[in-house]
Amino acid sequence: APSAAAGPAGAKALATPAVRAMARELGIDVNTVPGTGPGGRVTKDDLSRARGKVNGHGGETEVPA
Amino acid sequence: MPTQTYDAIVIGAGTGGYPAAIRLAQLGKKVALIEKDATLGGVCLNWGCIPSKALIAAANLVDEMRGAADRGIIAEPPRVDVAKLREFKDGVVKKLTGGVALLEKGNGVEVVRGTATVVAPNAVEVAGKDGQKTRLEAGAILVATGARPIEIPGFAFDGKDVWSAREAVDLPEVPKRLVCIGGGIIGMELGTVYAKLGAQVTFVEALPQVLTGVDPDAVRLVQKGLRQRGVAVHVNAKAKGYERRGKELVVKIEIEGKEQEIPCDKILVAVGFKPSSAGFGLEQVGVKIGPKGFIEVDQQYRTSVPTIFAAGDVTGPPLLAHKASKEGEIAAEVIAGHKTVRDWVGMPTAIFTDPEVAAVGLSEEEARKQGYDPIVGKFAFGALGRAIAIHHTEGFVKVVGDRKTKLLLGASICGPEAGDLIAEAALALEMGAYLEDVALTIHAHPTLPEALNEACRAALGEAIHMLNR
Amino acid sequence: MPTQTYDAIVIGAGTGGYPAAIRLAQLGKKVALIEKDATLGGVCLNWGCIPSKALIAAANLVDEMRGAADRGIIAEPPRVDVAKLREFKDGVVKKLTGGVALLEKGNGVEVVRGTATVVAPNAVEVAGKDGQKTRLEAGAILVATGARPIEIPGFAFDGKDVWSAREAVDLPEVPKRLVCIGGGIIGMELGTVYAKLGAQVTFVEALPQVLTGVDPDAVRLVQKGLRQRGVAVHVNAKAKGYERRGKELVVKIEIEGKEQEIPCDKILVAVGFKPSSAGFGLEQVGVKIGPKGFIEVDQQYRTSVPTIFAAGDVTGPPLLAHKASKEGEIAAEVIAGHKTVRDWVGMPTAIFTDPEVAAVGLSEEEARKQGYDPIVGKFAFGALGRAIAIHHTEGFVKVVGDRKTKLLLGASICGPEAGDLIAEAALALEMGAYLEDVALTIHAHPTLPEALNEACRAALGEAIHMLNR
Ligand SMILES: Cc1cc2nc3c(=O)[nH]c(=O)nc-3n(C[C@H](O)[C@H](O)[C@H](O)COP(=O)(O)OP(=O)(O)OC[C@H]3O[C@@H](n4cnc5c(N)ncnc54)[C@H](O)[C@@H]3O)c2cc1C
Ligand SMILES: Cc1cc2nc3c(=O)[nH]c(=O)nc-3n(C[C@H](O)[C@H](O)[C@H](O)COP(=O)(O)OP(=O)(O)OC[C@H]3O[C@@H](n4cnc5c(N)ncnc54)[C@H](O)[C@@H]3O)c2cc1C
Repeated sequence: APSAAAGPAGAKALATPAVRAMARELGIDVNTVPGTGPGGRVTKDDLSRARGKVNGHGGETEVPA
Repeated sequence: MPTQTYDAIVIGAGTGGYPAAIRLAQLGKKVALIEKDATLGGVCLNWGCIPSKALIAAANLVDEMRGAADRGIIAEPPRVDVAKLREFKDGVVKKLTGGVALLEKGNGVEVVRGTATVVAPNAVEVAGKDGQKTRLEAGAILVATGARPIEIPGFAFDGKDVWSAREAVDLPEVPKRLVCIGGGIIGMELGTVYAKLGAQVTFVEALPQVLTGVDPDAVRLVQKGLRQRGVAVHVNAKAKGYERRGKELVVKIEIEGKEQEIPCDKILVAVGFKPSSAGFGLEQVGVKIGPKGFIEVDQQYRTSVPTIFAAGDVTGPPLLAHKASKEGEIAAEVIAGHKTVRDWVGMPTAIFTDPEVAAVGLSEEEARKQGYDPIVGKFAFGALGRAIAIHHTEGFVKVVGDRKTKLLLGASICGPEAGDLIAEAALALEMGAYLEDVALTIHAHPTLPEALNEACRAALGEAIHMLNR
Repeated sequence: MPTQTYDAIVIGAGTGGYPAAIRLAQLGKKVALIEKDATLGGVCLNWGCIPSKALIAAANLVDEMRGAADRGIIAEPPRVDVAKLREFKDGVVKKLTGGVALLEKGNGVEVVRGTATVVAPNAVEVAGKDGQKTRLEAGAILVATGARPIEIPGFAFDGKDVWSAREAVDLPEVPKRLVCIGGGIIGMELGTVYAKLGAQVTFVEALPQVLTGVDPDAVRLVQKGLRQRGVAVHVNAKAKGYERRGKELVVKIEIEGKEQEIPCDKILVAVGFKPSSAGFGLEQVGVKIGPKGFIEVDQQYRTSVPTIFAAGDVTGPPLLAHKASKEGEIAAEVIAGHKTVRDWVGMPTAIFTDPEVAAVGLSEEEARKQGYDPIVGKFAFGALGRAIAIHHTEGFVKVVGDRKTKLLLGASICGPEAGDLIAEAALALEMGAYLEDVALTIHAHPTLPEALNEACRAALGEAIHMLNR
């Protein structure tokens, strides 16, 4: 995982419940997304960018509700 | 047999089932919620969390009144009108179980009264009180049938001499002497209530300590609180049986091979709960059930039969209402086609003993086992302005962090309002907070959560209201 | 004159100064902390936050005891031994102010007793009780001299008939009838204490409502609580003066041009605080002071004189202890060479009325003013299991979010333990939480913070225990 916060027990990204939920609905593994928040925290914007890459678009910043 | 068709069927209207039914309806599903008891809400609302806490709060007030003279508040020792207190408790239960019925109706959930049997992966038969049977069919079935008190040899529940938690919560009377077999959370909470209401309480616990699994520093304070209230605690003690001798009951226990007798007036057996997973068709349709009787589920609460889900006490420990409701809601969302999974970081526990005890996330030991190098910060309520002002200085907040990253890993709180205070720590864990995040957040003064802030500072070597070593 | 040299000098050992001195010492600085009063801790510890909350907690217990029969707890109405309660309160103060002295010592802070005058950008003169003067020099000076009660014409504080908050908190007696001029936070808190302890209390407030700036729904509930306890509230009322008539005092007020007289036994004037920024050299060394007397500071708490910093009540509203300590700590870190700045998202407020009121972040109106399209979620404690069980169902949790991004913007809580519950919302704001983050975090059942979780769900249209419209 890219996050400095990954614990020794497993490579888990730092992401809040809302971001984790959004990643799942987008079908993205949050642990593979480079986080730009404090300490490598994955943000909703990071997910939008990751989805853009998957779909071949540029980084969208619009966040689905 | 009349047949009805739904999108989803929920069996059991406890904390596992009733919110799940609401959530399913919110997500546009046609839902049937089947319940065999007369009122909705399951154990938690009828004779668990809620009524026990109503009694605990009242008993705490009695206890506070006894100590009020410390602060110049002079009154006769209070007398407890047991019938009146029971009536209050019944009113609380009625309000909440009635509320659940209204919520189900308001959300368009159809409540079906009767005992459910799963007859196929997509079908349930309900036997009503009148013997009438109905067949319900649906794309998905959520089993939330809960658990019920375990009986032990020699102490058959008779609702008269030998109580389960159910009778104890009902508060038929305050016996002069109560023997409480089992020093787990429920036993400890109820034993404390009866002690505060005037009973002479004796605990009999088979394990080497009460409240196994709970922070040992907290357990020490709970035991001190019990001792101060004249409660006796026997550990490593096996309850062998009891007999009636004239007007009293005599409980026989064995400690390190030696028998003892404890005379008493009532016996409360609170040694655990067993899942309600047998006898209503699950095995027949192929639902896999584990060795202890708990239904096996995946991260989305699906059983080995893809159309059947399970949530709550019936899926295994911890047997907690908020675990049940979370699981039910996850299952509901999955059934409705969402990609929800079990992914919580912290499952808080709140124990309403005196002092209260609550925890979330990893203990120091668990953190070490998971490979972290833990740092611990501890702050005593005895050094906190708010705790001193409200005259409740017993206890502490302890936080565990990762020395390398300074991430918060867990918190354990013993003291005033611990059950409420753990919420901030639970949120911090879910948010992936660093110790500094909590340390830098402004906490209103004078309030109890300042102790969490100070504990995080202490872990960083920067506490203000204690000396850092 | 003897001269001593330090890295930093802190003037005033209140909540603005004393933690700052500790923090400076923690960061390796040689610090002098100057205090003119006999004990450390300033207003907050000696006659503010802490002792007022000790009285409030005791008065709440008296109030609970009066209503205990609801739950079958039968006792004579309690009698308050005022001397004993005062003694308890004094003990609380002594413990905390003594604690601060030990903390300063333990951290290596030198406490200097006497009145400070700033004589140069790097020098302070201290006049001790004995008239002896000492000169202290340092690279930086932190001014944390606080504020003191405002007097109004016609009501000179005499400590006998006319009390300031200081005398009211000291609890010299419980007068039969108390007129409280000023319905702000401090007046409301203390007026409620005296009402609960048996005084007949009348509020006189110049503005159209009490608790200006506080959530109007909360104010309504506080006023209802006062009414139920027989407290009268006059708004739009100007206090003109008072006179003694025989054994009683008569307060003259004017409402919409009409004069009224209110007979009483004591008068409490609680109309606000003015900064202690004059008369000890600040003007002479060039420190810029604003029109209302508050010292002007930048985001790092530096005044217009680069070596002089200021923190706490003396820098302006809100006049809150946790604001003071946060400011002092920021200044301390800046003085020690760190890049700390004022950057908090939320400054919580906690008001210990009955019910309690607390808030953090933006109200709906403020959010709209800042250009957000706010969504509001509200959950009533009357629908919360825990609140019903503890018999405190008054109040609500209200959250404000941004409709577009679903970010949490603010929360306001009125009800049981509101002051404690606001901490979770404050952390959520600092962490940049979405409404969903709080909604998805598991909250222990049955606890009060579940109401925050439900309010966030309500904002998202997904509450479980209320109907979403
Ligand atoms: C005294 C006591 C205090 C407690 N305090 C707390 C606390 O403070 N905090 C906490 O988190 N937890 C507490 N608990 C535990 C909590 O009550 C349980 O975790 C919770 O009730 C589990 O919910 P559930 O829905 O899984 O099961 P249950 O509440 O057991 O509900 C199952 C429901 O299914 C129904 N049912 C079963 N089989 C059928 C069938 N075949 N057909 C139709 N209906 C059926 C039952 O009648 C029941 O209503 C306490 C428990 C007790 C006993
Ligand atoms: C009744 C009451 C209740 C309150 N309740 C709350 C509450 O619940 N929560 C909350 O957040 N706030 C509360 N407050 C406000 C809180 O007390 C203040 O915000 C806080 O004390 C401010 O701290 P400070 O250090 O800025 O000032 P102060 O506490 O006023 O401290 C200033 C110190 O400087 C000393 N000093 C002044 N000039 C000199 C000098 N020239 N030389 C040497 N020493 C000097 C003073 O003696 C004093 O000790 C309450 C206030 C009152 C009156």
